[in-house]
Formats: sequence, structure tokens, C-alpha cells
Amino acid sequence: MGLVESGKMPKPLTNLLNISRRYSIWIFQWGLACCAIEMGAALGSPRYDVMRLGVIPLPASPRQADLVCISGTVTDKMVPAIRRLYDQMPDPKYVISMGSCANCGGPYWDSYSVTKGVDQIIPVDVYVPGCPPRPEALLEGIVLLQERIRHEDMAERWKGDPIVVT
Amino acid sequence: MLLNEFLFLAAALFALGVYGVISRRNGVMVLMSIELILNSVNINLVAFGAMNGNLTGQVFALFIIAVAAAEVGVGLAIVLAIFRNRRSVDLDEVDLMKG
Amino acid sequence: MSAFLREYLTVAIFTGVAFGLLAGVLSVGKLIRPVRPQAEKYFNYESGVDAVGTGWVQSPIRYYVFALLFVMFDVEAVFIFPWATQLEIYGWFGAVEMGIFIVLLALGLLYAWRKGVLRWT
Amino acid sequence: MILGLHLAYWQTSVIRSLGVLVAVLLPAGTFVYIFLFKMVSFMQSRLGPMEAGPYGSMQLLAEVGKFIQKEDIVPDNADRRLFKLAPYLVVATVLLVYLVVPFGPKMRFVNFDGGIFYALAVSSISALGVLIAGWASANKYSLMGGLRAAGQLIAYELPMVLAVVGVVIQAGTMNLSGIVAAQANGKMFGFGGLGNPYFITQFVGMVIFLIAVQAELTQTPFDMPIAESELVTGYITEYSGMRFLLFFIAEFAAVGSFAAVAATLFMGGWAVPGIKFDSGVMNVLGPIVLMAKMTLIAGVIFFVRFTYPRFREDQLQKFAWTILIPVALANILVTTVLKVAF
Amino acid sequence: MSDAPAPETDERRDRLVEVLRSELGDRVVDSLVKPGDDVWVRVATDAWQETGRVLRDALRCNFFDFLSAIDWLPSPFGKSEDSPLDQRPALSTDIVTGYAGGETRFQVFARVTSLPERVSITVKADVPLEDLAVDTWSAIYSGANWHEREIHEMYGIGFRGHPYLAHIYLPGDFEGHPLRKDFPLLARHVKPWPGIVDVEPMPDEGDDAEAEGDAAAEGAE
Amino acid sequence: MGLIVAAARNADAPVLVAQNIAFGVIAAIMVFSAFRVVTTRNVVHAAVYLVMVLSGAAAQFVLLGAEFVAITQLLVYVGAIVVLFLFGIMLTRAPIRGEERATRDSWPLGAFTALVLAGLLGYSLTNGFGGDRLPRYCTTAAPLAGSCLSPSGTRAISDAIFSTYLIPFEVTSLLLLAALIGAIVIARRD
Amino acid sequence: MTAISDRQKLAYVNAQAADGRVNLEFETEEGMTLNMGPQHPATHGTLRIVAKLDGEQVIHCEPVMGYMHRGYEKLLEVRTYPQVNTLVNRIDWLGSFTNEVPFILASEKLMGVEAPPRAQWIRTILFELGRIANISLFLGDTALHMGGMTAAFYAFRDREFVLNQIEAVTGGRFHPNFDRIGGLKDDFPKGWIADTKAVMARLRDFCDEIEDLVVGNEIFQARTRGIGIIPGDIAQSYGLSGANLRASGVDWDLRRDVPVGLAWDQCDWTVWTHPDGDSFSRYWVRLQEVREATKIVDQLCDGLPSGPIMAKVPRIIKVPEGEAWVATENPLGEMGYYVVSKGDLGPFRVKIRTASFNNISVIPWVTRGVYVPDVISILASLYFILGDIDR
Amino acid sequence: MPDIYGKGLLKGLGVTFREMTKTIFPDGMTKRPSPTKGAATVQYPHEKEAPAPRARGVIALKEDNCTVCMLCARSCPDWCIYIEGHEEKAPPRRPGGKPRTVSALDRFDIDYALCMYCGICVEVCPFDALFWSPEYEYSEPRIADLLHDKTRLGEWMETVPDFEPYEAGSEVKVRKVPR
Repeated sequence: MGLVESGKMPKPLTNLLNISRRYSIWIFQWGLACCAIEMGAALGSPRYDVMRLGVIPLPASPRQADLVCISGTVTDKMVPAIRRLYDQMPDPKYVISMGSCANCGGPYWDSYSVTKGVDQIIPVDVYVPGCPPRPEALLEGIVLLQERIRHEDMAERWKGDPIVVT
Repeated sequence: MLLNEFLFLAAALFALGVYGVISRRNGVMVLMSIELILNSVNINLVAFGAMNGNLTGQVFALFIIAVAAAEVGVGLAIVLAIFRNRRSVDLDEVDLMKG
Repeated sequence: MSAFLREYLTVAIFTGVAFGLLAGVLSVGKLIRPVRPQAEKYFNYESGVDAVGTGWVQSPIRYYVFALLFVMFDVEAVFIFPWATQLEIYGWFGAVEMGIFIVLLALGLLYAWRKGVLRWT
Repeated sequence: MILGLHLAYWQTSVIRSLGVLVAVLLPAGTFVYIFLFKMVSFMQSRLGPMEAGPYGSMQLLAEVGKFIQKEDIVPDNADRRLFKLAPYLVVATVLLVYLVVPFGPKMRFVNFDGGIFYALAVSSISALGVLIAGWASANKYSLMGGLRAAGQLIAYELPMVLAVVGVVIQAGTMNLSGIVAAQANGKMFGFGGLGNPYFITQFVGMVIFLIAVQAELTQTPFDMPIAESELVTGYITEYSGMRFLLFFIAEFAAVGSFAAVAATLFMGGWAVPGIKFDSGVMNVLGPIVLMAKMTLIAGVIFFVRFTYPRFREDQLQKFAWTILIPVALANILVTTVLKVAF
Repeated sequence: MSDAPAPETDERRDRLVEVLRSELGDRVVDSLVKPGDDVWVRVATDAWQETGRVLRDALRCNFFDFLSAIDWLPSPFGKSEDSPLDQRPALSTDIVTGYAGGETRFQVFARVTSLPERVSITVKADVPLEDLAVDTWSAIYSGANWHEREIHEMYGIGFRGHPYLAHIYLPGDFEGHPLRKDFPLLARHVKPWPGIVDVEPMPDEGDDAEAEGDAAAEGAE
Repeated sequence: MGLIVAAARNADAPVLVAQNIAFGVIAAIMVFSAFRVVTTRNVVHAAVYLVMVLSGAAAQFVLLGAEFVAITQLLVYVGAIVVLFLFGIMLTRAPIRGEERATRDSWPLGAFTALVLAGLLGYSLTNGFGGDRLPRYCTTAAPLAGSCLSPSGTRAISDAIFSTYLIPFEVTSLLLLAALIGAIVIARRD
Repeated sequence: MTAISDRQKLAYVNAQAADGRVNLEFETEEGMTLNMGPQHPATHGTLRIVAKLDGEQVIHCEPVMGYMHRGYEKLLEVRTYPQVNTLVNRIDWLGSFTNEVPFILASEKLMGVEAPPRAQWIRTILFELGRIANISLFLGDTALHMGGMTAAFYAFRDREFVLNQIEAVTGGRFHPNFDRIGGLKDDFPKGWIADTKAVMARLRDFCDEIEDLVVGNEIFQARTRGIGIIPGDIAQSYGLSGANLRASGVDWDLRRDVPVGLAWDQCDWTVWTHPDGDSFSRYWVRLQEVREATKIVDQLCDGLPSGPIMAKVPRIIKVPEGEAWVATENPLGEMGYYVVSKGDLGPFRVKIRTASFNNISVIPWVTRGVYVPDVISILASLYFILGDIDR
Repeated sequence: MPDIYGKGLLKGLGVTFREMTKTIFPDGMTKRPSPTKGAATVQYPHEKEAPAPRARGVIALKEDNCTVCMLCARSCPDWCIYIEGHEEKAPPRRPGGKPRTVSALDRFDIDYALCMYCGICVEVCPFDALFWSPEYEYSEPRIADLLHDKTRLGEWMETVPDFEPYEAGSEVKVRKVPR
């Protein structure tokens, strides 16, 4: 239906849209564990001030969010909620997996109640290593994501069925 | 413009309002229908006022709006009281006479 | 056409233009935005879980009382405004008349106050 | 010939409408950039958007470009038609308020006899849009937010209306241009050098009006309807993409419209003391002057917003009904007595 | 750890045990007092609830620290730090209980504090294997409510008279009681331990602790 | 539709064409909305349709030169009474999909009554006011009172209230007070 | 100010009345259930609150936990003592160093070793820095939950300096893994003490700022005074600890009352209590605690003894058989480890007594009959960390 | 309750206002405004703040020092270090001596997606082969790239800072980083 899916988007328009997506990333206010505090520092601390990069930490509801940063331990009890909230975000949407816990279980890799990596349930765009990563490391991840968005081909992204990782 | 245009419009609203008052089950909807009737009266008043070139119609329309406000306030309060006691605003199920 | 109606026509045209523009922007967006229907996307948001309970708010009666008070005072304001423009002419007579009017309604507020409907518990 | 005239009228109207839209979007965008992005950042010892354009000045364009390509989600349970209608209602009420604000002696879109009355009436309709948005989302947070918002909007509509009465009594007219003229040509305690800006002679009224504006705009400390720590984002919880952006624009455009009304009512509108009231130069200067005054008032609004915590819902209602409204009524009585006595 | 040498007797803690003995009689099975440090008392299973009442009312131990349980069975899995191919070393299955003794595999223990006396006490009770349940403390110490839910989930120990003994941590469909020693941590079994790769030991390094310590010291220089 | 045609036919002067068309369009919207108010199954939809009827009425008032009444209609009806309605609805449970049975079984009786009423009214109106025309809109700046349709200023209305209709005005405040107290008593009674 | 006894009596009566209503209301299916969480801005992450409402009034409120349950007590059974030490950092992720101390102390108690004085002083300094890092965030966060967002930014700004100091010593902003059985991993780097004292002065300024911006604000007081009153005996019965207990008028601080061998008794500081037991007093007590902590750090920095930082312990640590309990006054309240050792490389069983678990168990009691916004302010003022609840 | 109602409200406004002026005019109201200087912000991609030298950012490997003793892999709580080695003959230390048997390192991988940055491996390494570097910029779009092999770990060695001297009164010796 849309121009995007058909891949007929004119190149300059694609560039324009990519640039605007790059500089307006509304990040979902949602932290899970230790990393959430470092994410909070990146969002809230004047020293890092992620708003400079165009990442706006306003939305408390997934409906207005572009980016969700899975910051912390993902437990089995939490998985359905994460999946649900990710689904409820409108496309185009991005995921940053922050910290070892979200990357693949981290310190709790052998626990009976922890999911070994958030990429088992939702597709991840950028992995930020650390336990927890420093706020600068998250900023670096965001800059990396912005670079990728800048050169993203939306038609490629929308090809095929919605990405479902089970 | 003909005076009748407005009067016909008012008549149509009036008739619809009467239909609503008689046939609606929901108490709130009945009150809305009454609003339709009051509005038709207002249109008539203002139209006649314009016809006669004086302000009586408009002033009375204002008073009617005030009366409508009072009516809705009390009416909805009654509906709410019914709802609280019967858990329903269905006028069919509510027989006030029984108590 | 009288100048009076013409100004209201401006209002109508303006509303039309504004609505048209909003609708236009929305339909432009339709061209360049994706549609990715997934069942869960259209579930209601409730902090990430299925909706709990029946979901109907039994909103407190006090909201109604506030709305009621508002309606009554709003009607009062309707009468105050024309009076306010002409106060200079009415003088003390107008002041007293409106004083009575306002005091009567203020009695209502006082009644509500004393009855405790302005408090929540 | 008449047809030609009508057509011309159509054209001018459309052009004027576009002018109003600019007059709405310009201050709204400015306020978002200056206050939401920059001033609050400086208050918090940080910088705000810096990357998009020089000093982040292109940030707003990026926002619009982003939201326009976001998916538009209507939840399954929602009432589709009303869900889609609500943002239009909210935006339209805001836009319609702008129509009556005069920007100069000739710079005005419409000149209603009951200008301020019209502005208050139109702005009271936004409660309707908010309630509908809350209800149609079929979401608990939305519904509670909508109810709270509507309860709050109507509770503070009243002090606002009553605070305006004092101005109307003093000016003797409801026409906003007339109120501007009354302030520019009035005398303050027999001294006419500065005119009679009502923020001095109607100080109580202005304070009540500004508090009511703060509440009407659902800004902190009166932001319970969209209190994110309680109700996520209240009645806009389910809105995404452009529809959300409409609410967002409406919020800031409303700041502009109320600031414009407040500037006109209490700060002399587009007029400045010292320049002849109806000289032609004011047609150019007026909008700038008004914009400056609006920015000042909006600055106060956001300054308070980013400093205070929020009230509780019942404290807010109690504040309105037991303090603001009695004070506003007393203000009317005092103004009446003064007006009649002198 | 205070600088002064530990005193031989501790009147406050001895008094605690005495009062408990006088109130509960021979249902106080065993006790241990470490002077100047801590006190442990083991009571009979059927006296569990009454112990709580005595502690609260007679001893003014109003402050509730925690309530927990322990599984004294040695873990049959060790730390899984070995090759999955290897034979697991046969670990002892003998139950060796801790302070104040014990007779069964599961014990519940709780700790309460008397703020004015500045003294705490740990009480224990055996949980009979045939009927994994004790009486609830939640009526005596409100805070015990959640602790008992946690124990119920983690060990499968029931609490008679508990108002709402539901899952507290784990999703509803979780099976097993994780804190029991025979509950395996599957991830540790599945993943090969990276430390098993066979490399000859360094010539100057032995297996025992002292040698390693020396090596570290050398490395530091 | 009929109303639009009627309006167009009644166009007695070119200047009035626009007003007649405006009247026709607004009237058609109003009648349709009023019809939906009394037939829709969803209470909230009914309230929204009611808003359209009320705003339409305000527009008609503008056409009749009653500016103050029109704005009052917006302020009180749309901004206050409908909000009151919506509060009432939300206090009494409004299912989002509408009610199963919104009309009574006796609705044919209502329809019959309404039709008869409409017929009677239409007949008597055609008989009574068949050819009465409203005065034209004034074009001059200072019209003679009553000779043409001019927007009536707020001041004039104020004068009317505070001279001829002073007693009704004061009685209104009593009425509002009584309604307020009554409604509080009814709503708060447990 | 009403006399506190009157207010507490009132709270009791209200609670009794609410109790009666709960039973009544749960049977009739009236009212609405409001679900906050697992994703909700008010719940610091992943707590879930299910509140049964009558309008905006809470009839019953039930926290649902476990969204951050990572199985600590099980994991600690398969880890060696150094590995346990690094894992427990992540229980109360804001308190960082404070998590390690009671575990290390308990292990030391079992082993019968004692850290040298310098190590104990450094431990105390880092402990108090952890407290400041933790509670200063609380001061901002609570204001944020009541809508005052600027305080949160100030808190994050000044907290960074404390984290910098912690990082300069331990290498980790949050998870220091710095404490060792018998001493510490490392010593202070050069110039650290002077920097720290400057940071402490800064934090006292921050406390003054918060005092002006939040505590003195009438709106904040209206939102918190008389809200969520917890009487002292109820608090004890639920095992509330830390500032929550002291705000209920119970004068109990483990640092002073149960000395565990750290250097608190070497300096001059005050235990603040507040008689009211409401949300405001909890906030106020914590604010004073930050101030006291800065004083403690200053004094300890001045009097830091010289000497080794490590006692003589074997390279491979095997803890002798036994049971030991050590609790310390952590930022959130009393945190203790009940360590059962069988003489292995790792503990046999560790019961972790965390403060937040007990602190929030009072929520169903304290939220009966309050309004939805009060639930938020009470939650915020009780102050919990999800990792500390769920472990 | 406050003695004067509204005093606290004004004080609050004062706090934020002071902060705003401090940010906009860091050099005083008379100098030109310079928020980038006045704000506490470090503008990350353009300017970077050096973390503390002890900061645990990434682990660097000095390959020459590694003797494949496996101590680090065994003490790792996350089992995220993978080491493989083989034995080979090395030329004798002194000319004319017997050839030695040494363990050569084939594989030394650290999985940073799993690593919990506890530093136990660095601490237990008896041969000074592992070091902490404060470097933190190595986010990856693919998770497999977070597994750093020995070449990449060796490259981090350049970023390892020297150990700092200690505060007065310390009896700990300062170590040296082998370069």
C-alpha cells in the first residue's frame, strides 16, 4: 500500500526520512535492572544528556516510542511483557540490548529464571557490552544506531513478514 | 429566508425528540432527547425574535438554556441515583412506583 | 452579505482549511508509513500484560458533582458577561442586582462546601 | 460580478486561514524549541538537542518527519471513529481560539463583538475532545486520564471565566480589540502615560487567570491527567504516529493561544506604551510585540512546569473550588464596587 | 568483630534461652549460645507458632528480620565444573545439620530482634518429610507473610493457616522448587566448562593452594 | 435534501443564496444527527451526535443574527452540558460496542406519535406562517431597529435582561440554586 | 501540625474500616482493577502493582513481584567465595559496595580473621559513598514521581561525582567487587581524598538545593504529609528497616546499635528519626542521612590510618564449617547474609535478607483507602530497588 | 506547615532560575552567554571524558605473557573465557641449553556479551597477561562480534593506562604494565 513497502520511494525522500528518523528517536522509558540506572544516567544526567543526540526520553507508553533499550536482566516472567510491549510499538522501531544480561544472560547465565538473551524474543539492532555499560557506552551504541538508520533501506526492512523470533 | 424554514427544522427536531423520549431505554438517552426538544424551542424563539425584530426571543432562549442546564443537572442526578440503587439505567427495568 | 456573517464565514472556512490540512497531512503519512499488522499490536496497552479485570471505571460520583457545579456557574457567567459590559450605565442598581444573583449561587457553592462534596473522603 | 467577489472572498479567506495556521504553528514550534528543549535543559544544567542542525534547531523538523512515517495504530477494542475524531477536535478548538486574537490595529482575522466570550466558549470544548479521546481508547489509563482531564478542565474553566469578568468590567467591552484599546488609552490612578495595563489594576484577576491557564494546559503542577508516573500518558496513551503529534502540537499551540489571550487581556496586547495606539506601523510591529509578550507568559508557564511537583486530583479540585473561585467572585465584586464608585 | 576478647558468658542471650525454656518446656530441643555473638534455638515442629508468640510477647522481640528454610541435603551436582562426559564424583548424601542440630532434611529458621535489648535470636524447627508443613507466623509477625510465600515456592514447604500461599517470584507454570538441593541448574549441565581443556601444568605450578599463591606473588613482581 | 431544495427555492434575493444554502446544509446535518441521537445504540455516539445538533443550532442562531445566544449555546451546551452528559454516561457504564437493546419494545408507538406530531406541526406551520419572511440582513452601518436583521449586540441583550426581564433573571438564579442543591442531595444520598 | 498520636490513631481507624471494605468489595465484582506494571514509569522498573479501585480510591493493592527474580540464593550455592562477592554487587544495584560488606563480614566471622584498620576505614568510606550514591538518586526520583522532574536531573548530576570517586578506587561505577575476605583489593589512588572532600562539599550543596526545591515546597508537602502513615509497631512487625523505620519514630540504626567492626564508632554523627511516619518524614530522614554520610566520609578521610589493607588469608579461600549472620545498615535498610558453610570453596546456603523485600511487604497495609496518586508517592517514599526485592 | 504560604514555592523557582543563569552565563551576567561551557554536559561524540585509569572497560591480553594456565577460565563465574593451547618446543633460554617445552596459545576468546566485568580473571592471572583498559566503545550490531579473539584482545593492550601511585599511608606496591 505504502510507498515504502513497494520500494518505489524516491532516493532523496528516503534520505530525508532517514535523517529525520535518525535525529528523532523517542526512547521508551523502561528500565529493567542495574543497566536501567546507567540508562537513566544517560537520559537524565546533565553530564551525558542524551537529548543532545535527538533521543527524546518522553514516552512512557510504547505507542509513541521508536526505540526500546532493553536495559537489564530479562527473566522468564518478564518475557511475555517485553514481547507484548515490543509488539505494541509502532513501526519503524529499534531495539538496543544493553548490558550482558540482556545480551545473553550475563552473570545469571546459569539461573533457572533468567532468559539467556533478549534476542531470543525480539530482534535487536545494537548490542552494547558492559555490566553495566557506562552511559557513554550507551551513547556510543545510540550513535552507532543512528549511523545505521542514516543508511537504512526501509524497503529492505519491510520486505516479507514481520520479524517474529520465537 | 422564510421563517418557516426554521420552524420546520424545529418541528423536525421536536418530533425526533419526542420519539426518543418515548422509545429509548437508557435514561441518559432520554435526557438527550429532551435536550433536542428544548433546542427546537430555542430555535423557534430566536427565529420569531428575528422575525419581530426584538430581543425577547433571544433573552428567553438564554433563560431556556439556563433551565436546560438545571434540568440536565437534576435529571442526571436522578439517573445516577437510580443507577446506584439498581445497577442499571434501563428505564424498562426500573419501576419507580414500586419503590 | 453583512459583515457580521462574513466573519463567521471566515470561521467556517478556517475550520474547513484546518481540518483539510490535518487530513491532508495524515493521508500523506499514509503513503510513507508502513503497515505491519500483528495481532498483538492492536491489543490495548496495559503495562505489558493482558488487561486485568473488566476495565470499566466506576468513576467517583464527585466528578459529577464538580461538573454540576461547573454547569451552574457557567450559566451564571453567561449572564455576568453582558452585564459587565454595561455596568457603567447600570451603576449601583446593576451592582446590587448582580450581587444578589451571585450571592444566591455562591450559597449553592457554600452548601456544597458544607456538605463536604468538595472533599474526596 | 458577485460570483467573482465571492471567489475573491474565498481566496482571501483561505489565505487568511493559512496565515492563522502559521500564526499557530510558529509560536507553538518556537515554544517547543525554546522552552521544552532549551530552557528546561539550561535549568537542569544541560544542553538539549545539539546534533540536528546548529544548536539542534532542526530538531522539530526531524520530529515531524519521523512522526509522519510512524505507523498509525488504532487498537482493536477502541471505538475507531471517535478515536480518530478526537485529535481533530482538540486541535480545532485550539486553532479557533487564535482567530479572535488581534495582532495589530488592522492585523486581525475576525473582530467579534463578544471576542473573549467566544474564546472562552471555544476553549471549553477541548474538554469534550479529551473525554472522547479517553473513552474511545478503551484503555483504563486513558479513561481515567480523560476523566481527570475533563474534570480539571471544567473546574478551571470557571475561575478563568470569572477572572476575565473583571477585565470586561474595567474595559466595558468583550471585544478583544476594544480591550487592547481600553488598556492603551486608559488611565491608571489618573496617570495615563503607560495606559492602563490590567496586570497592575487587575493583578488578582491575572494571577487567577494564569493559574487557571496552567491547569487548562495540564501543565505541572496540574498535570495529573497525563501524569506519567500514575497513568502512563493519560488520555493519549494509545495514540501513535501523526495522531499523537496532533495532540502534541495542540498542547503547545494551546500554550500559545492562552498566552496570546492572556497577553491581550492583561498586558495590553499588541500595543506598547509610547507608540501611538492606532498608527499603521503597529500593523507590522504589533505581531512582534504580541509575540514577545506571549513568549514571556509562556516562559512563566514552563518555568513553573519544570520546577514544581504535581498536586493530587482532589487537592486540585479543592484548590479551584475553595480558593480560586471564591477569590475570583470577590475580585468581581471589588472591581464592580470600584467601577461603580469611581 | 569487636576488639575485646569474646566474653565467656552472655547474660542477655542466656536469658533469652531461659525464658524460651520456661515458656515452652521441653519443646525447646536444642540451643547454642556464642557469647557476645549470637544465639540459636531449635524448637519442636509443633511449637513453631507458639515460639513466635513467646518471642514477640514475652521477649519483646518485635522486630522481624526474616524467615527462611534450608535443605541440608548435600548437592548431588556439585558445581558442574567438570566435563559432562566424565563420571560425576560420588558426593556424600549424608545430612549434616548445622548449629543446634536437626533431624530432617528441611528446616525452617527465623530471626527476630528485640530493639530495646539490642539482641537477636535465630530459632529453627525441623520440617517433617512426610508432611512438609509448619504453622504460619504471619498472624504473629505481619512481615512473615511474604517470607512464607517465598519459602513455599522455593522449597515446597507449606504453612498451615497462611492467608494466601501463592507463587511470589516465578511464573505460574514453573515446576519444581529451585532452592532444593536436587533441583539442577540446567545451563551448567549443558554448557561445557571452559576450564577443562587439557593443557599440561606449568612446570613451576602445582595444584595446591600454596603453590598458586607463590606463583601469583611472583607474577606480581 | 428537501430542506436544501426548499431553501434554494426560497432564495428571494441573490444576496441570500449563501445564507439559504448554509441554512440548508446545516439543517440537513442537524436533522441527520438528531435522527442518530435517537437511534444509535451507543450512548457516547449519541452524545457526539448531540454535539453536532447543538453546534448546528448555534450556527442557525448566527444566521439569525443572535451572536450572543450562539456563543452561549457553545459555552453552556457543548462545553458544559454535554460534558455533564459524558460524565453521567461514564458513571453509568457505557459499553464501547454499544448496547444490545437500546430501544424499548414500544418504539413503534413512539415513531407513530412522532410522525403524527410532525405532520400536525408541518400542517399548522404551513398554514400559519406560510409566507412569512424574515427581514433581510442589514447592510448599512446604523440600521433602524426592527427594519432589518442585524446582529444584536451584547449590550442590547444586557439592557433587555436588566430592564424588562429582571424578575425572570433573578428567578433563574433561584432556579439554579434549587437545582444545584437538589442534584447534590439526590446524587449524594447513599 | 497535628499531634502524631492523633494521626496514627486516625490511620488505624481508617485501616480498620478499609479492612472491612476489602472483604466486602472483593466479593462484589464492582470497581475497577488498575494494573501498574510490569512496565510502568512509577515502579522503578518491573514491579507490578494491582490495585482494586473504587473510583480513584484504592480498596486493595497487591504488589506482584518476581519480574526481576534471578535466583540469587541458588546461584550462590554453586559459586566460590570470590565469585559470590562479585555477584552480590548486583542485588541492590544502587548501593554497590554496601552489598558486599555484610557478606564479607559474615565470611570473616566464620573464618575468624579480621581486616586491618586501614581496610576497615576504607570500607566504611566506600560504604558511605555507596549510601550517598543510592539515596541522592532517591531524593531526585521521588520528586520525579510527583512530577517535579528537575530534582531528578540535579540528583543525577551530583551523583555522577560520587560515582566518579567510587570508580577511581574500585574500577566500577556500580559493581565494585572490591571487598575481599580479610581486607580489600586495592588502596586509594593518589589525590583521591582531596577530591572526595570536594565532592562531599558539593553534595551538601545539593542537599540544600533539594531542601529548597522539594522539601520546602508546599505542593510537595501537601502530597506527602499525612500520607501513608506507618506506625512504629506496625513497621517492626513487617520488618521495615532503615530510614522507613526511623521515619516511624523508632530509633534504630545498625551502624550505631550493632557494631560489626567498621569505623562508624570512630566518628561523630547523628541518627535522625522523625515522629510522623508519613511519606514526608521518610523523605526527610533520608535527606538528613545523606548529610550525615557526607560528614562521616569527611571525618574518616581526615583520620585514615596508614598500614596494610589485607590481613593474612590463604590464597584459596575455604571457609570453615559453621553458620553466621551479619547485617549492616544499608542505604535501603537492614541487609544481612545468613551464611551456612560446609567447609567448601563456596557457601552451602546463603539466606539474603534484603531490606526492600520487607519494606514493600507493608504496601497492602499502608495503601488501603488512599488515592491512586498517593500509591505513587507512598511507593516512591518507601524506596525499593527491584533487585533488592526479588533477588 | 510553612509559616508563610508560598515561600517554598518561590524558593523552588529561585533554585531553578539560579541554575539556568549559571548555565547560560558561566562567566557572569556581563560576559557573553556560553551554555556549552556552563552546562555540566560533556558532548560525547565530539569530546570525550577519560574514565578513571582503574575503570573496568575491556580486558586486554598481553599474549606473550600467557602460559595457558587456565586459571582465568576456571575462576570466571560466567564461563566466558575460552582458551585453547598446545605444547611446543621453544628454543632454549641460553644458547646451548636444552629446548624447553612451552604451552603456545591457539585461542583466547572472551565473550563480552556474557562477561560480567568482575575482574576476577585479571586478579588471578599470575603472569601479568590480562589487564583492564578503560576503553568502552565496542558496541556491535551483531552479537557474534562481541566475542573478541586474541588479536583483538591484544589490540586493547595499547589502551591500558599505567597503574597510579597510591594515597599516602598505603603499603601497597605500585605495579607496572609490561609494554
